[in-house]
Amino acid sequence: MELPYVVVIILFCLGIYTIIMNKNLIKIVVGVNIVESSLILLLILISFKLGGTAPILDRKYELVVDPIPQALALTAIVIGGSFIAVMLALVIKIYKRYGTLNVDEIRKLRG
Amino acid sequence: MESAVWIILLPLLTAFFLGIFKLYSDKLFYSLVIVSMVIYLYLLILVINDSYPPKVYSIGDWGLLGINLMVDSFSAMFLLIIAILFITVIIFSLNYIKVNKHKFIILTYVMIAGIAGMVLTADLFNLYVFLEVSSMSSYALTAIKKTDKSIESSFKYLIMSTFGSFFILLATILTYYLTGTLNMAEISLEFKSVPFMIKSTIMFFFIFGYGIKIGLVPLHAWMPDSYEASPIPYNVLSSGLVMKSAIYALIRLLYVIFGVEFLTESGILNIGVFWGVLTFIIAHTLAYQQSNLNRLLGYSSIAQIGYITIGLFLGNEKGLIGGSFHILNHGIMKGTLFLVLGIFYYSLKADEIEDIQGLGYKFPVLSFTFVVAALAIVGLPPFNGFVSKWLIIEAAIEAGFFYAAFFILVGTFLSLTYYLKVIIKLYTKTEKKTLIEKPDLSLKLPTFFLGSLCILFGIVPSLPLSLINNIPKFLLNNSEYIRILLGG
Amino acid sequence: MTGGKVVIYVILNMLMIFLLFTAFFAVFTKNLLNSIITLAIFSAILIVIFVILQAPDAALAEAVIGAGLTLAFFVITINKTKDWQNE
Amino acid sequence: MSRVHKIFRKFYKIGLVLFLAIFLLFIFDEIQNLDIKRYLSEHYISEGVQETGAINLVTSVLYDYRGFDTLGEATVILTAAATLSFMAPIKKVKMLGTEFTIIIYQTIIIIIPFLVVLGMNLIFFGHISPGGGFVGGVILAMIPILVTITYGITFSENKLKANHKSLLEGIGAIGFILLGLLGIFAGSNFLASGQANFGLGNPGELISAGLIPYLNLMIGIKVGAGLATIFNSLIKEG
Repeated sequence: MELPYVVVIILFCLGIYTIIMNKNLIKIVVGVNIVESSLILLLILISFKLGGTAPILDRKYELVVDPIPQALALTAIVIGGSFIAVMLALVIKIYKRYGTLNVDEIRKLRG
Repeated sequence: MESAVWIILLPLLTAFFLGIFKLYSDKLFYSLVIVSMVIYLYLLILVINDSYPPKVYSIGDWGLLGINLMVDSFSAMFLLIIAILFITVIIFSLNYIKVNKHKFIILTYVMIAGIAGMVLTADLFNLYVFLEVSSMSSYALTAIKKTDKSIESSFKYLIMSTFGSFFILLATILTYYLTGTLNMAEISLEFKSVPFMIKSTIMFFFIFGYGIKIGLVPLHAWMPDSYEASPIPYNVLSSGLVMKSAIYALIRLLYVIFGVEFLTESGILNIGVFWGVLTFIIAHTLAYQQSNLNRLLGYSSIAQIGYITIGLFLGNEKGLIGGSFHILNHGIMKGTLFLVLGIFYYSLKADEIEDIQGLGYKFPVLSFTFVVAALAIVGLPPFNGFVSKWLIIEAAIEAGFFYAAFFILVGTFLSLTYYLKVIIKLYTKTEKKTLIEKPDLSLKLPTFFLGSLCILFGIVPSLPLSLINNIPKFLLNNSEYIRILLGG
Repeated sequence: MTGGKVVIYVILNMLMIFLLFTAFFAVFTKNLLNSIITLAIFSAILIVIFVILQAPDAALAEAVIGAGLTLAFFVITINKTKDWQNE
Repeated sequence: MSRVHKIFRKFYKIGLVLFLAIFLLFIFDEIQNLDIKRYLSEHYISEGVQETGAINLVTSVLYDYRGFDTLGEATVILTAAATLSFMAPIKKVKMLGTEFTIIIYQTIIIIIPFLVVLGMNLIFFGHISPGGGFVGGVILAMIPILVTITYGITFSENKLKANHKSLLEGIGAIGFILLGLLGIFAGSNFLASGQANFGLGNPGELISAGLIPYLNLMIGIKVGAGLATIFNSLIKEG
């Protein structure tokens, strides 16, 4: 197996690990960002063909990489960006109300 | 089939126009809400009537190169739920919502568009996009009260649901990698040559991802919190449409892409039935301990999802009919309960069990509606919940799952205990309470409408069943669905 | 493979390793600000990888949204929360 | 007791993640050995330029073959902007409270025209070169964002009011759908541009590719206004 796919898997699992293990809200959002990046990287990797050119056909090319995953990757980037914006707004709101970013303390304060 | 695409476009267009009108004129805003609602109802009826045999609408006229929408009986039943719940909720919330009313209505329209998109699309990535549209508006509606609890539960919901989305996206990417296409029919044909192990892995990712959105038991943690914190009209839509659209998408994927033979072979049907039993037993037990009525109804929703899961995972005709009918019925029954609760909250700020003591004498008709819906959800004749539960039990016996049939009866008794607790409290005499605000007709009318549907569908179940009976034709035998989608 | 392609292949793999380092650092460092800055480097490496993998559209989008805006959102959040140390 | 329990839970979660990693490694290894089919993308590559008129195939997939996805993701941005704007408090808050030197204030004014040109270039040449509505829209959104960072939120909101931004956003979104409806009026289906032969022109020229440049413009307006709203709401937060 090639190294890039291994990197994708490690990044995916690292992000998942961060989301379920970390106590800091901002770190959780960082984890979300990393998982998302890994999935986008996976999309770009499956579009790539060795020796292919970018899918901009200003003249005839022999081998062109797959355009569909790249379009899906664009969609995924935009959706991910707006999700992270909403998450961070909620993080700020939670900090203003509870005065902490630690998940355990928030749970404690809530009783 | 031009009207199929309008089912998605009209709410979107309405939401965008409302976003502009809210800046300038209140009068224009509300008239647009009403007008578009009426047109939407007409469109939905048009499409539902025309749903058999299934129709395909190709966006951009690209055929198999682009995105296709498909209306079959399963999606038509969902459109029926949208028609019933959406109208009642919009009328109800015009008077009920006090804070951020404009935003509430706009986001509700966006959410309906997302759900309609999920229901109609026959493209894997398009399904993911519309799933995110409906989820994003769900998070917003959960946080709309801006209290501590609602912000926190919205964050919890957002994180858990995004976690699920990752697995759905991963499975979608892997599917594209294996098959080179995103059209469900073509995927299904290509999947025949994919090895068993890889197919079951992709299926596991789909089930895990959608399981979080549905709220099956170990993955349900976000749900009661979000019910407690969000406005009640949203709870109606959440229990009736948001959760259900996730289970719709899962069932559509499993039966169409993987096919029922693979499901039997891989044993996922047994796991699904077992998971459903586990879900409703635990959820009923947890519901009994709640003192907040919203949380109680939330756990009850999870339990009902358990029944639906059993019905849909039995893999026979009767199970699919019963499960689908229960989706419709649960939307109506839970809607009634939440709307009555909403009126109590509106007039007395009552949302704990203690608070509603003696209200049975103050609001006799409303309380009667509550009792009807509660008995229906427990599953007593002659209400609609009984019919669908009975169908599920029959199907379970037919498929040889005797333990599931037995535990459904046990679950009925468990749910009877806590609903009786609430009903008894409702009719216990207490000293007079002062009303904060008198509920007017626009709040009561939708409630009575939903309550009467509970009785109507219980006495004349053939009315919706004539639509639902066609569902198994295209799910159990996916070749028919594939043939139509491929344009044969 | 010709000589140029081998060089690009080696560079790609090196960048992948760097990507892993930055991701691990962003997750395990105690200081939130460091974590966010590392995330920016992470995105930058990702952009170069996208360009090498012949995806200019995705690289542009990642540059403006992933590295640009998301980073700005993170910085605002840190500025608003002031809880820099991760206890 | 509780401490043992805690450690157990921690290792249980780590074990779960490790299991997932090994499982994924195994599956990816299996998948690599299969032969893969790509007839859909091969069709796009061989026929896409003639069918849609855009030489950037990513744009042609994004705005023509799968234009419905783009409508969905634009809706996601709109929803996010609406969410953040209702969550932000009404009162004005200073962000960093820092003062910059005169050089920065002056440089921003010089940069703005360049940003306009760059953004417009990315939007209008989206079907010829990399870029497109999303990227161009973000570049346009950078203008109000930079103004907000340097001159403060009050000044920025005075120059471009929040209402105007949401008006622009609505116009972009409605414009996208109306352009899509043109396909229905032309006797084809929703969002048809290549299939309805809307002046596909010579691939590679600026005015070609049917509806794609106009769809790009609408998405650009909408994304720009939406992201500026999101940024300002985040600044006002708290």
